Amino acid sequence: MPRSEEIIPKIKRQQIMSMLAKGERLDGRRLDEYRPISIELGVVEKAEGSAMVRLGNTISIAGVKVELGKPYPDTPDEGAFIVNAEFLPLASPTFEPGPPDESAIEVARVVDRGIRSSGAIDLKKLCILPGEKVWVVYIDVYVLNHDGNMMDASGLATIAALLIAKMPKVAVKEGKVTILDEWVPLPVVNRPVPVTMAKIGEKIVVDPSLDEELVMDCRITVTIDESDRICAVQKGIGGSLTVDDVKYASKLAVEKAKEIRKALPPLPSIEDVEWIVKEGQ
Amino acid sequence: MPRSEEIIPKIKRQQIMSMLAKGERLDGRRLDEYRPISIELGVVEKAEGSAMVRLGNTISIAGVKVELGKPYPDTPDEGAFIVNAEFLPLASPTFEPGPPDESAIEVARVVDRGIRSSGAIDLKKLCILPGEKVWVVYIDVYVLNHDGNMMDASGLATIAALLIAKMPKVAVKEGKVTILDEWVPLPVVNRPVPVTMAKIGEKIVVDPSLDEELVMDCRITVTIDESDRICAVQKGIGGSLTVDDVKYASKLAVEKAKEIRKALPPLPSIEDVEWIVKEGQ
Amino acid sequence: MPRSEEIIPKIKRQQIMSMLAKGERLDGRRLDEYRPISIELGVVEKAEGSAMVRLGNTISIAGVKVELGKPYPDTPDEGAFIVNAEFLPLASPTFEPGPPDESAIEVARVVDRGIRSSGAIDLKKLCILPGEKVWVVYIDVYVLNHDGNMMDASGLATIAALLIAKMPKVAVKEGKVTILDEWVPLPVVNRPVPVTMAKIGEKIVVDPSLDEELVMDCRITVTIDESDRICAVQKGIGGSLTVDDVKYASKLAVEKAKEIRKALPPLPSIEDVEWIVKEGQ
Amino acid sequence: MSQLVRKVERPPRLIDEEGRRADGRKVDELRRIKIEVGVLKNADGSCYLEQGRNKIMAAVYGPRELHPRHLAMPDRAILRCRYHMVPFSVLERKSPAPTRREIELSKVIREALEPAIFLEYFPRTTIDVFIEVIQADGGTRCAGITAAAVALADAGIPMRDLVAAIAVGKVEGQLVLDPMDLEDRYGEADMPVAMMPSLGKITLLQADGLMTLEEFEKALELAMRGIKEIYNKQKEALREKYLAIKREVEVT
Amino acid sequence: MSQLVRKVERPPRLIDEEGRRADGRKVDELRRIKIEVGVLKNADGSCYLEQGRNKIMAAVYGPRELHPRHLAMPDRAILRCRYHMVPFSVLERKSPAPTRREIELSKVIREALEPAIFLEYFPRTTIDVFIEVIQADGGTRCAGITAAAVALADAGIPMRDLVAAIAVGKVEGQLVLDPMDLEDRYGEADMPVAMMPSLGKITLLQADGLMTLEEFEKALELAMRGIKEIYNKQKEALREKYLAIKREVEVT
Amino acid sequence: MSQLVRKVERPPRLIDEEGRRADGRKVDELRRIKIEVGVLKNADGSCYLEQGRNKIMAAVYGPRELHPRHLAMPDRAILRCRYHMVPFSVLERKSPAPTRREIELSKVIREALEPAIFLEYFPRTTIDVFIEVIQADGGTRCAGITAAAVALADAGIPMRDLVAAIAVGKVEGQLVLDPMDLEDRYGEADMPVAMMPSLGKITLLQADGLMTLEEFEKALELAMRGIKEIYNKQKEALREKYLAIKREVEVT
Repeated sequence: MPRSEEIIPKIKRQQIMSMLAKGERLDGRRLDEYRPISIELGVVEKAEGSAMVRLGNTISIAGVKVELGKPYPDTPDEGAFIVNAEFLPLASPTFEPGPPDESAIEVARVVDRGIRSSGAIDLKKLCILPGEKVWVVYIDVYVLNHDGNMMDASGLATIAALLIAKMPKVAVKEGKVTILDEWVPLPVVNRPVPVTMAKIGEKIVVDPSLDEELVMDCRITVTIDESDRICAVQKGIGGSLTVDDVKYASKLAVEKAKEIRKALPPLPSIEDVEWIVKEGQ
Repeated sequence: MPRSEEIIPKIKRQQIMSMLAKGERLDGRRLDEYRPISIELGVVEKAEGSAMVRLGNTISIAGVKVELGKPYPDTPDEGAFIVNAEFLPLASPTFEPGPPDESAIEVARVVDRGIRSSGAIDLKKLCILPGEKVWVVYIDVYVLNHDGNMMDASGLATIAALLIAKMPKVAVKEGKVTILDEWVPLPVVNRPVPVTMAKIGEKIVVDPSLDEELVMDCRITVTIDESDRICAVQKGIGGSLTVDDVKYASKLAVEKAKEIRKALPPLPSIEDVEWIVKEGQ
Repeated sequence: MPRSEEIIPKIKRQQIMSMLAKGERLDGRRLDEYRPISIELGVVEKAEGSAMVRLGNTISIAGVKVELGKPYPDTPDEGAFIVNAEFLPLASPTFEPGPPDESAIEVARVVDRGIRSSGAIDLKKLCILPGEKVWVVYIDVYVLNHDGNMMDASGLATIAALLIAKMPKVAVKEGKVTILDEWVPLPVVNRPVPVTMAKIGEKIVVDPSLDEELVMDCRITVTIDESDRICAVQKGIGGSLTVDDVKYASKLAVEKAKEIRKALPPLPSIEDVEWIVKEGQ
Repeated sequence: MSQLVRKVERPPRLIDEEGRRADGRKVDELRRIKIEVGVLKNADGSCYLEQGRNKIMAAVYGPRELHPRHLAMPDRAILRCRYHMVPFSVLERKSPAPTRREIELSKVIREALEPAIFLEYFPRTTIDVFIEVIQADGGTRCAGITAAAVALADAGIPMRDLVAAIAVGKVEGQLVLDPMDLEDRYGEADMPVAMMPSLGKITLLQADGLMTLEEFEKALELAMRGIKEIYNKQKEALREKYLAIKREVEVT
Repeated sequence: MSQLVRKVERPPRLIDEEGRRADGRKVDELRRIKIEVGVLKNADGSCYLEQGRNKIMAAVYGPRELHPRHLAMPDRAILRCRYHMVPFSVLERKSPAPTRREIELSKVIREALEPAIFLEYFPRTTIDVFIEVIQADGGTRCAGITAAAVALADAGIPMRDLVAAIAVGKVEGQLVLDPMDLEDRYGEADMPVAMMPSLGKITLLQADGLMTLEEFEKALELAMRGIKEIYNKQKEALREKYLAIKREVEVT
Repeated sequence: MSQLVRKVERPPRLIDEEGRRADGRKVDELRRIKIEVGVLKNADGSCYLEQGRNKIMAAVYGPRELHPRHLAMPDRAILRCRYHMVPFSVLERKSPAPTRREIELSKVIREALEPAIFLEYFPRTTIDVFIEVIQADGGTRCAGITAAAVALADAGIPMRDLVAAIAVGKVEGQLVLDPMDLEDRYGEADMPVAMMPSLGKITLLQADGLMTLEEFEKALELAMRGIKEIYNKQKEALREKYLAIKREVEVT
C-alpha cells in the first residue's frame, strides 16, 4: 500500500466509528448499501469487449482482447484467459508509474479466481486444435480514479466486458486455421459478482469508500456466482475477523450480488453458436 | 538528461550568446559549419558492417549483424531491422550503466525513422520464406565519447555501417534454408543524413558541441535523403521554435546533408545481386 | 558483497592471525582441515535428484530437474545443463531478496565450470533428436545458512544431487517423442570436487568459516576431478597470491578432494542403460 | 504469440475524386472533438478528450513534493510526463509495459508542454502529467498534448499559453489535416506539431515519411490552421467548466 | 520450453467407500506434521516444518533497522514477508523469480501474521519473515504461516497469540481437511484459513472453487478443528525447544 | 531467434608439425599488441588496446563522489568495474544487456585491479573502470585488465604496480600462450592470469578445462613470461604518452 495511505487519520476514524455506532455512514449510506453503480458498455470499440464501471467516484475500465496462442500443457483442450490489473498513476496521488504492485496483483488474482471458479468462460469452446492452438482471452483492468473498493469496480467491469465481447469465428482445415470475418459472442456462461466489505471496529460495511478504507481494520471480498454459490473469498489487510463476521459477510454477499447482477448485461445466448468451423474432416 | 548537465552554466551561456551575436562560436566555427567529420569503415571485422564516426570529439560506433528470424505479422514479405542505441558510461561522467534511457531511446528512434522513411534498406529483398523466415538486421550504435550531437554521429555511423555491410546468400529448397558461403552486400538503396541544429537565443547553429548543448534552448534534427527530401524531423529539449526557425533549419539541413553525404561510402551496386537462391521450384 | 560484511573486524583479524601463526584456528581445526561434512540425499522427492550439504553451519541444498528443450545451435547433438545459485535471505542478515547478485552468480559459474570441464554429465546421451530435442538439466542451488564457504557446500550439493538423479526414459518414433514410465540414472561420469582455501596474512587455510572469510585477504577455489586433474580454478576477493601460494593450494586441493569424494555417492552404473529408445528406425 | 493479423484493409482510394477522405472529411478538416474538463476527482486537474475515435484521459498532479528529494531543482519545478496506451486501445493487444515508442513520446510530450509552464514559480516541486490512451486511432500524441494542456489549466498551473497540437499527413500525394490511423498506416508521411498558438511558438515537431521542402512548408501552414481550431475548442471547454462552477456557486 | 507434462494422474476415486482418501486419511484427518525449532544458526528465529510431503523452512530476522529509512514507521515496526518456492519444489520446475502467485501469497501471509504481533513495541524497525517452500504438496501457504508463527516465537517477538493455519478442500462433494496437491488439483474447492486460535480470530481467509453457503460454514468449522490441532503441535514444538535449552543450561 | 550457426570451423590441426599455430605463432608467442593511451577526451584516463583481433576500450572516471552516499566507505575509495561486450563484437550477436558471464568477469576484473590501487588515499569516493569489448577474439578479460591498468595510470591514480594479464591455453595437449578464440573453442583448457609483475603477485587466476598438476604449474610459468612482455608494452605506451605531452609542453 502506498505510504500516505498508511497514516491513519485517527480523528476521522473516531468520527466514522461513532457514526457507525448509530448505523450511519459519512456519505449517508446504510451499512449494507452500495454507492450508485453505473456500467457503461462498449466504451472502447477496438476492444473485443469493454466496460467502464463507476462505483461512486471510483472508476475502473476493463477491456477484452482475444489472441491465438498455445494451450497450457496440462489443459491441451482448453483455451486460456489472463487477467491483468493496474492502478494508473492518474487514479490517485499515492499511485506511482511502474509494474503492478502487490495490491494490483491481488485485485487481478481475486478477479481471476471469480471467473475461473465459477467457470464463467467455457474454455473448452475456445480450443481450436487440441494441444496446439487455442484462443487466449486477455482481460486488462485499469483503475482510473480510486475512491475505495477498486476490487468490486474491477470485478464488475471485467464480467461486464466479457458479457458483451465479440470474437471472430475461425475455420480449421487440415490443421490450418483461418480467421473468418464473422463475429460470435465469447462463450460466457456465468456472472460472478464480487462483494467487498470492510470491518471497522465491530461493524461491517459494504462497498467501503476511500475514507472508510483508510480507517478499516480488515477487508473481505466474497464473490458469488449466478446460483448464489461462493466462488471466491479473500480476506485482505492486517486485522482479523470473527467466525460470526465471516458468516454474516457471506450471507450479505449473496444478497448484494443478486441485486448488483441486475445491472449487468444478460448472459449471451450461445446455444446455436459455432466458434470453430471444422472443415473437410 | 543526467543531473550535472542540468546545471546550466549561466556565464558560459552569456559568453556563447554574445559571440553568436557577432556570428562566432567558441571553437571558431561558423554558425553553419560542422566540426571535422571522420568516418572509419569496417573497424569490427566480426560484424557484417561497422563504422566509427568522429564528429570533433564525439565518437559513435555502429555495428550491423544479420540473423534469421520471423517477419512481423503485418509485413509477411519483408525483412526487418532494429536500431538500438546506448550511451556508454565511458563516454561521459554523467552517463551511468544500465538499459538505454529516454535520450538514448530517442536517438535510436530518430535514426530508425531516417532509415525507415527513406526506405534505405530494401526490406523485400530480405524475405526468404514469406510469413516464415526473413533476415533481421540488427543495428547497434554505441556512443564512446560525448562532446555534443550524438544524434548525427550515431546516424552517420549507422548509414555508413549499413553501406559496407556484407551478408551471406541463402539457398531455399523445399522450405529448407541453407546459409551459403557467399557474401553479398546488404540491399541499401538510400543514404539518409541527419542534420542537427541548436537554437541558442535567437541564433541557430549546426552540429552543436557539448558546450552549446548545455546552454541551448532547443534542438532540431532534420534528416535528408538522397533526393533532398525530408525523411525525419525531431524537435528536442524544452524550448520552442518559430515557424521561420523551422523553415530555415530545414533548408540548411538539405544543404548540409548534401555536403556530408560526400564523406559516406557510395550505395552498393546491387543490380545483379541475388540474395536468396530458390532452388528446385 | 553485502555491506555489513565489509566492515572488517580488525580485532578479530589480529586474533585469527596470531592463532594462525601458532598453527591454530578459532574453531580448533588444523589449517588443512574441513569442518564436519554431512550430505543428506534425496531430501526433495519431487526433484529428479536432490541433496542437502552441511559444512559446519553452512547449509546448501541442490535440486535437479530435467526438461525437454532445444539444443544450443552449436552443439546440436548434445543435451544442456544450467546451474543457478541463489543466496536466500533467510541464510544471512546481509542477504536481501532479489535476483542473484554477482557473488551468487560467481558460485553458480564456478560450480558450472567444475561440472562442464570434467565432463561430469555425458551430454551426448541426453540428445533425443539432434538439432531439435534434447534433455535440459536444471540444477538449482540454494544457500539456506551462510557460515562461510558457500562455494564448496554448493558444489558438493550439486554433484551429490546429480549422482542420485533419476530421469525418465523416452521413446522416439518417427520424430515423435514419448516419455516412458521408466526411470534411469542421469549419465554422470565424473565427480568434480571444489576445494576452497583462504589466504589470511601469510597463511592458507582450507574451508574458511564466516569469521575467517570476513578477515581473509584472498580466496582460491580449485576443483579436482576423479583423476586428480584440475578442472576449475577461481581466485576471488581483492588481494593477491604468490606463485608458491597457488602451487601449494593446488596440491592441497588434490589431496582434500580425494578425501571428500569418499563422502559422495558412487558414480551410477550406466553401462547397460538406454536413455532413448529409438523405435522403428 | 498471435499469428492473427488485425488491420484495417486499405480501401482502393483514401481520397476520392471529390476530395473526400475515407471518413467523409475534407483534406483540411479536423475530426470531431469533444473535451471534458475535471472528470477525475482525485487529480488536481484532468481532461477527457475524444478526437474522432481517439479517447484520451489526461490528469495532472502538482505542484507537489518530489521523492527522492535530490531530484528536485532549487530554482524551478520539474515536469514529469507519462504517455501510456492501455493494452486494449489498439486492434492488436499491446503489452502493458511501456514500449520504446511510449518512452520517446513521453519525452517529446514533456518537452512540448515545458515551454508553456512557469516552472520557476514552484522551486523544489514536481508537476506530473499522466496521459492514458484509452482508444487510439492515429494522432494520439497530439491529442494527448491537447488534453494535457487543458488538464494543466484545470489544475490552476500558471501557463504562458495553452499548448495545442495536431498532425498533418501526406496521403496519396496530398496533405491532409488530422490523419486517422488508416491514413497513417497507408499514407506517405506524418508530421505531428504542437504550438503555443497565441505566441506562435512551436513546441513539438516530428515527422516521418518523405516530404519535399515545399510540402514540408505547406504542411506547417496546414498544421497551424488546425492548431488554431483546436485552441478555440480548448478555451471553450475551459470556459464552460468555469461557467458551470460559477453557476454552481451562484445557486448555493 | 518443455512439452513434458508432469502431473499425478487422477485416481478413479479420491475418497473410497469407507471414507478413506488416496493417502489413507479420513476426511477430517490432518497429514503427519513435524516441527523443528531453531534450525538455522544465523536467523533470529527459525522453523522447519513437514506436513505430509510439504517441506517448509521459515526464518525471522528482526526487529532490526530498516533501509532505506524513510520506509520506517514512527510508531511501530513494519512487517515484511516473502513466500518463495524453490524451483525444484514442484514436479514442473518453477522459475526462480517470484511469480504473481508468490507475490499475492506473500501479501496475504503478511496480513495473516500482522494482527498477532505487537508491532507497536518496536517503532522504526522492520521484522522480516522469509518462507521457503523446499517441497510443495498442497497447502503450502498454510504450512508457511504455521512455520512462520513458530519462527516468530523462536525469535522472541512478543505476540498476542500464535497463528495457525490449515486448508479445507471439497473433493467429490465432501469437505476434507488439509487437502494434498492431488486433492487440490482434482477437487471442487479449496479454502485456506489462518487463526489466532486462543483468541478465535481469523487472520487469513481465502477460497476458490464453488461452495454453497452451508458448505462454506461447515468448512469454516472443520478448519477451526484442524487449526486447534496444529496449534497444539506448534506449542509442543516450542516447549520442547525450551526444555532442550533448559536442559543444556542445567547441564553446563 | 536465429538458427544460423556462426562459428569458425575447426581446422584439421591447431598446431602443425613445426609447432606453428593457426595464425602462424609459436606456442609461446603473444599476439601483436597495440596500446594507445588517453584516447577518450571525457574520461579521466583511457586506453585503447588491440591484441590480435581483440579490440578493447577502457576508461576510468574518478576518484569522484559516490551516489548514493551510504555506499561510500569512510576509510577508502570503492572500486567499481564494468566489463561489457558490444553486441556486434562477436560472430553471433550478443544481447546488449549484461549476461551472467559479464557480471562474473566484472567482479573478477575488479578484484584483479583492486590490490594494485591505493584506495585508502581517497576515502568516501569511487573509482569507476569501464571496459568495452569492441571486438572479441579470445582472452578479452585479460586484455581488458591490461587496458584498464593503463587507463588507471593515465588517470593518475596512484598504484602499487601496473596489472598485466594473459591467458594460457592447452591445445592438442600442448600449452600455448595467449590463445585466440579458435584455440579457446577447440582447446582442452584455458587459464587467464593477472599479476602485478614487479611485485610477483597474482591478482586474477581462473581456469577451466582439464590440467594435471604438472601442466598447471607449467602453465603458470608460461603465463608469467607472457605477463612480463605485456608489462613492458604497457610501460612503453605510458612512456610515449608522457613524452608526447612533454614535447607538446616544450613546443608551446
